[in-house]
Amino acid sequence: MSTEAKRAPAQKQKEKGAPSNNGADAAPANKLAETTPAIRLELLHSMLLQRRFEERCAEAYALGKIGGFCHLYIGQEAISTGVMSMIRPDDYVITAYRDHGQALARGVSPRAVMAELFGRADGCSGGKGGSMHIFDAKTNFFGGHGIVGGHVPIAAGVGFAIKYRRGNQVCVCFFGEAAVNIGAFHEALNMASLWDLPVIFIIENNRYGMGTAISRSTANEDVLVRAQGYRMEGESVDGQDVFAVRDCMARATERARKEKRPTLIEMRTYRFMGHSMSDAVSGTYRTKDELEENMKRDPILLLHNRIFEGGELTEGDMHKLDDEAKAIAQDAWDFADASPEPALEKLYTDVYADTSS
Amino acid sequence: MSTEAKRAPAQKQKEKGAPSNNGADAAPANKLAETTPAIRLELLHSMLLQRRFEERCAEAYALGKIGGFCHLYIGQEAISTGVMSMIRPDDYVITAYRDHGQALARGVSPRAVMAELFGRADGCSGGKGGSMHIFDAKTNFFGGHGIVGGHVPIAAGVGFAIKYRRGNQVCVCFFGEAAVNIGAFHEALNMASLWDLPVIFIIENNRYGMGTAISRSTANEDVLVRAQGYRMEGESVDGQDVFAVRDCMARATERARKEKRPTLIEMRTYRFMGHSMSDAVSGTYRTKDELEENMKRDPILLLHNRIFEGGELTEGDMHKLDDEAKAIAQDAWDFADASPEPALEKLYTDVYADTSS
Amino acid sequence: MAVVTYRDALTQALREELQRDDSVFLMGEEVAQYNGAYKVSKGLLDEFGPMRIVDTPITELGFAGVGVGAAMVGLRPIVEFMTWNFALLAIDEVVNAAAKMRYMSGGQFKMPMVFRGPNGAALQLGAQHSQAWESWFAHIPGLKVCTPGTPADAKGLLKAAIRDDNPVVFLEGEMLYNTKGEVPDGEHLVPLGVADLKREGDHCSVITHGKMALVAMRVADDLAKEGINIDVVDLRTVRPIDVEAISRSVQKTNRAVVLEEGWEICGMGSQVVDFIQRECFDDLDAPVLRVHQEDVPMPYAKNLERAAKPDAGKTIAAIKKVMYLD
Amino acid sequence: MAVVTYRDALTQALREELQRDDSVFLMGEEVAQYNGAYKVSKGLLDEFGPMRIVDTPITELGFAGVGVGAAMVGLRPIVEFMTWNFALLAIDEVVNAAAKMRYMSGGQFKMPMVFRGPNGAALQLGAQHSQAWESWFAHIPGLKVCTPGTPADAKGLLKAAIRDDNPVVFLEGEMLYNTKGEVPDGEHLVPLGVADLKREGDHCSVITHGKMALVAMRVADDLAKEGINIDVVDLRTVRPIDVEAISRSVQKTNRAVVLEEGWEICGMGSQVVDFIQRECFDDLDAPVLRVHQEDVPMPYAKNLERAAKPDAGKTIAAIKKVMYLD
Ligand SMILES: Cc1ncc(C[n+]2csc(CCOP(=O)(O)OP(=O)(O)O)c2C)c(N)n1
Ligand SMILES: Cc1ncc(C[n+]2csc(CCOP(=O)(O)OP(=O)(O)O)c2C)c(N)n1
Ligand SMILES: [Mg+2]
Ligand SMILES: [Mg+2]
Repeated sequence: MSTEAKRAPAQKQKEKGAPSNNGADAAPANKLAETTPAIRLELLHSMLLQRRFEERCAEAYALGKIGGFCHLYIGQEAISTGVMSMIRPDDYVITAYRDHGQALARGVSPRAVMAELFGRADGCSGGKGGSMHIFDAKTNFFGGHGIVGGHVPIAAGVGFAIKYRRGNQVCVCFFGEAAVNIGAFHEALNMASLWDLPVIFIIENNRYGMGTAISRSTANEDVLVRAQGYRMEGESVDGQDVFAVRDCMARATERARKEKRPTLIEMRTYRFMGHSMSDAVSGTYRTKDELEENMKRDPILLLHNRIFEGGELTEGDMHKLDDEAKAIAQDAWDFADASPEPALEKLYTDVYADTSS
Repeated sequence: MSTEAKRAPAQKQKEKGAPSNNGADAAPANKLAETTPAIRLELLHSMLLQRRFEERCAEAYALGKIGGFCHLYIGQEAISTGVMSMIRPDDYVITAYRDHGQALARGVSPRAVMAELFGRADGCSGGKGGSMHIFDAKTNFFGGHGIVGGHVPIAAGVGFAIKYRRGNQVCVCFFGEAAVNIGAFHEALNMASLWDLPVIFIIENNRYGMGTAISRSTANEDVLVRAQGYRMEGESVDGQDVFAVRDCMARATERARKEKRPTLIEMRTYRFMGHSMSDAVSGTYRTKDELEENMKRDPILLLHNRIFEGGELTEGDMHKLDDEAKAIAQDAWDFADASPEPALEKLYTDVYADTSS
Repeated sequence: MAVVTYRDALTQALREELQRDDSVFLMGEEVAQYNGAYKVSKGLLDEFGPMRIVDTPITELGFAGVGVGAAMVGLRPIVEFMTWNFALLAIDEVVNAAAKMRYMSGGQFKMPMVFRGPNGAALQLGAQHSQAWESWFAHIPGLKVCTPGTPADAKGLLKAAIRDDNPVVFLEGEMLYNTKGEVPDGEHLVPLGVADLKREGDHCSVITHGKMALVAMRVADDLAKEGINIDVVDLRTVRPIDVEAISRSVQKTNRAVVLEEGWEICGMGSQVVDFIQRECFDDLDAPVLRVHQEDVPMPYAKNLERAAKPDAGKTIAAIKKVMYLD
Repeated sequence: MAVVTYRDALTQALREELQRDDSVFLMGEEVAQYNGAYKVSKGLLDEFGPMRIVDTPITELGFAGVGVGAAMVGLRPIVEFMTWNFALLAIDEVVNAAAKMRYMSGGQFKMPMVFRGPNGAALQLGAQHSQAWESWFAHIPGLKVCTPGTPADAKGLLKAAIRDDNPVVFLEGEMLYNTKGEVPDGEHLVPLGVADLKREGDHCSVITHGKMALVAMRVADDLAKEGINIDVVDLRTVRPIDVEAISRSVQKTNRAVVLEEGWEICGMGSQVVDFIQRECFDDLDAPVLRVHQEDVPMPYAKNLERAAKPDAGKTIAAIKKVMYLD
């Protein structure tokens, strides 16, 4: 099986029956009942891939093959998968440092991501970026940013450029619930609404910013009020349910493409791992009980169960899908491991672009 | 008449019957009907003083006696006067660069303010601050800040210190409506609410930030929604009516002292002059007609008319009050003009405090 | 050659580049309807419309980030800071985003953008409004930093900066906008990173940039009357910096004074001194001296402000000192 | 003398000063319940309670401003930045407010506050998380800037910084937290602005600060085996800077290498060079050389990161070069 041929469902789906770029696209099917079995399997595949890939990341980190800060996305995969499955290849995605899952769901090559994490020449950024800075221009994956909130105005800028060029793409911007307290968020949302920019701001509310519960950092947790503060539409959805994610993305993309208006969405989720590989999974700030309770709502399990109940998935299918995901992750590992360190002279390249004008 | 003896009404009032510091203060009278004639005259006096003083500032600026940026407060005096008349001497005040009126209303010596504007040794900051940086530790007047929004977190810090020391003072923080778009505002309001800080945030909404109308800078002009975004009480009042200002300040100070909660208040007002002395009064961004229409609601005129209607003020009284205000402004001018330039060795002082420990 | 003001030279550069390339746009506070706080964008809204001349809220961090995002998509934003003092709020987007995006993406993105506005002290604007930031920005790899001192350089460098595929920090002199000078007719470009020898002399080199280039030229004229002839090396761009031009001059004169508007410690001048002592160690007949703002926040009072600023008198004193004339 | 880690030395300093003066408090992200991202504040919440050990939202600009306001009222805030990389967002409050408040109020306010946290690169944290900012902060009059390299200096300087009535930027080394060293028992204070001669030798001066002090000491030990003996001048505080200590050393050795963690252009090292060439012009037998981070944003890959950083090898090469040994 060629693992490079494996692409995220969003990509596949779009390549087959890509909606035309004329502004009159019908919203893609989103509710469970409206999806075809094939799409449902692709969603499951996408989430499994992220999970298996990141489990290997944890292993690689322990072995010292990955260094620095490494923030795993495990537990939140329904969001990346749901969101990416509802946007087009020519749309834009930008996110924070917890970026592996989103990159994979977007269709960035698992090999290139793993090689980047290993700091190798074949990494998507040639090994210069690392875990927090996954970039992939080909899939309009605009990073991978390490300063909390710093990329939120950048998303507004991408939206500005779309409007400037009279395009009908959207820009999807992911950040954590703790980022809503930072000035950059506020400034960006005001401009996005004021200027009617096609940006979908997605708060992945996993309830903690490092060790700080949202109630200890945020005076008003109600995201809808915040959205109103910028005269913006807001929604809050169950981020563990990939169909709920898709459903609200259908409305948000429609709003962005047709009405040219931004949306602020809270996706309620939970992080199953520590903040980064250097932090404890539970401890003073959250109990093991709370963690276990939340792990019962594992998004992969939820999706699996729903498809399984529908009868269109056998245990055998599930194993096959899972084996595929593992194989891709293994292939990515092997690829990364075989990739050389960047040549030393690369240290000095890419600081400046050559300007020929 | 000794002009130094003239103090802002707030100060006088408080010195006479200063409410005790035990947290059980009755809210001072605020509505027109509840004020005594003496208080009403003091309010008028305070506003007249600011007006006459700043008219002289404009003159001094034209003569080159005042340099740099000089932002006049003319048209907004009911706010400073109303607010200061409702707080105590041990409360704190902090504001932006449009600070002369507030300083005078707070009871900062007109001589010291004018000398500061003239850049002289007897200025409240020894001539080092200038128009945008009026500071007066004696009256807890904490500046005079030139970076839009920069002082809003500082106000939260003052509120934090009050809470830390278990005081029952309040900190009043003034800023323009354009400042609500900047990150510092957002960050400060979140903390103030989260931590129950006794800060009263006052938006002086004069409808323009330099040449930009609020509708062109702010996605949602409704301040109450913004306040809710931080789970904070909000009010919007007519800032040209000194009694309306006092009335809402009564609620806000009560809330701060008793409930230890912050308030966000929008005071609707209008700036009668250009943004600063270097800008045109009207032009592309606002019409002369609009300006004239708004000048009909001159806060001094409004107060004068109401007292006059009540029959307790004669034309003669009014002239006397006005002459007094002019005399104080003249005295301040003369004082400033006679004050020497700072000694050259002062250039190097006040960079660091000596630490003896 | 027409004689135009520094302000008009900048406006010409903006207009020509806006006309030349419709991916160029200008955004910032008061740039459109108000014609710019310092009128550099006068008339541009009328000519190019509100999508290309964009008024922003007071949101320095935010709109700097908007510029970054637009540049990533391939537009060529010009982000105006009303003054560079306010850009401290935006510095994270300039340094952590604009300057590093290309590197940390392994060269996947170009960042063709200009951050521009007035830098340095004007008159009596006080401590928060009178700061010269070139030394800070020059510190950062990934940025280019221009500091034009004359109308011709302002126009030529701004055009080149807009065409450059990298983030350029463009520092204009608030006190220079009304100064006049000859600007070549027709297309006029000044390459980034090339110093200009603005006066020639054998006795001493004065190395400077930005607003201080004017002071240095005045000093040259004054000293010429006393028979002292100095080289005035105007760096024009402080990153990349034209080390060769500095060396050439100092190897000729054997003495140098470095003149800058900002503070001493870790100022541009210290870096120039470092280059000189490394490149011209055996050529130097005296230590290099520096002239800069006194090590204090800028005071408001006229006399104190005057005393705080670098000026012709201090520069002449330094020149005479390195020439052992006093 | 007890041997303690740099981390514990800092914790001791915090605890002692919190005990000594109840106007001292600590605020920042994760400092309380989480015991600090780098565990420097471990145990302090339990001992001093939530009013004095304060967890903040992710709001660097905002909580830096809260510190400024609290200092104006007379408290003595210690503001922790989880790392100094994030402090770029807060720089306006540090520079425009904290550093200038006293001056622009004509001396009416003291600003007794400390901004502290880890500075500089750790391991493979990439471009946005690996920056050394001492050169920027040293540029600003009104600030003091500490860069302790050892546990003893960390403790002594932090205690002195907390007692100082001025805003102190306190830059800890992220890679130093686990390093160990002797710390004097009992009250231990290190005055701000006094360098420490950490090794003595006649052949060359290495002037350094912060994390690089360790590298310099290692270099000294290595070179001693080759018979080369160097002075290691650890500045400890880069503003104010101990020019006399630098001169004293260079006048003895006649050669100098300046070693720093950050970037070259307008780096601390350039300022040290400037002082040396002014104060020791006739003493120098060779140009002063500098060792610093390569002029690139920090790359992630292990080998590139290693190549980007200053290290013992580069320092030894520079020393041998100024000694004309190669
Ligand atoms: C401006 C800034 N401050 C602090 C940090 C350190 N930091 C990294 S992630 C993080 C928590 C962010 O939480 P949240 O936004 O909820 O996202 P999550 O990690 O939960 O996905 C913090 C404090 C940072 N990277 N940037
Ligand atoms: C951060 C920052 N950006 C820009 C400026 C320039 N500036 C000074 S005042 C002002 C307008 C502020 O308007 P508003 O907040 O409504 O207050 P007003 O002047 O109307 O009292 C601007 C843009 C500044 N001082 N600080
Ligand atoms: Mg979170
Ligand atoms: Mg306004």
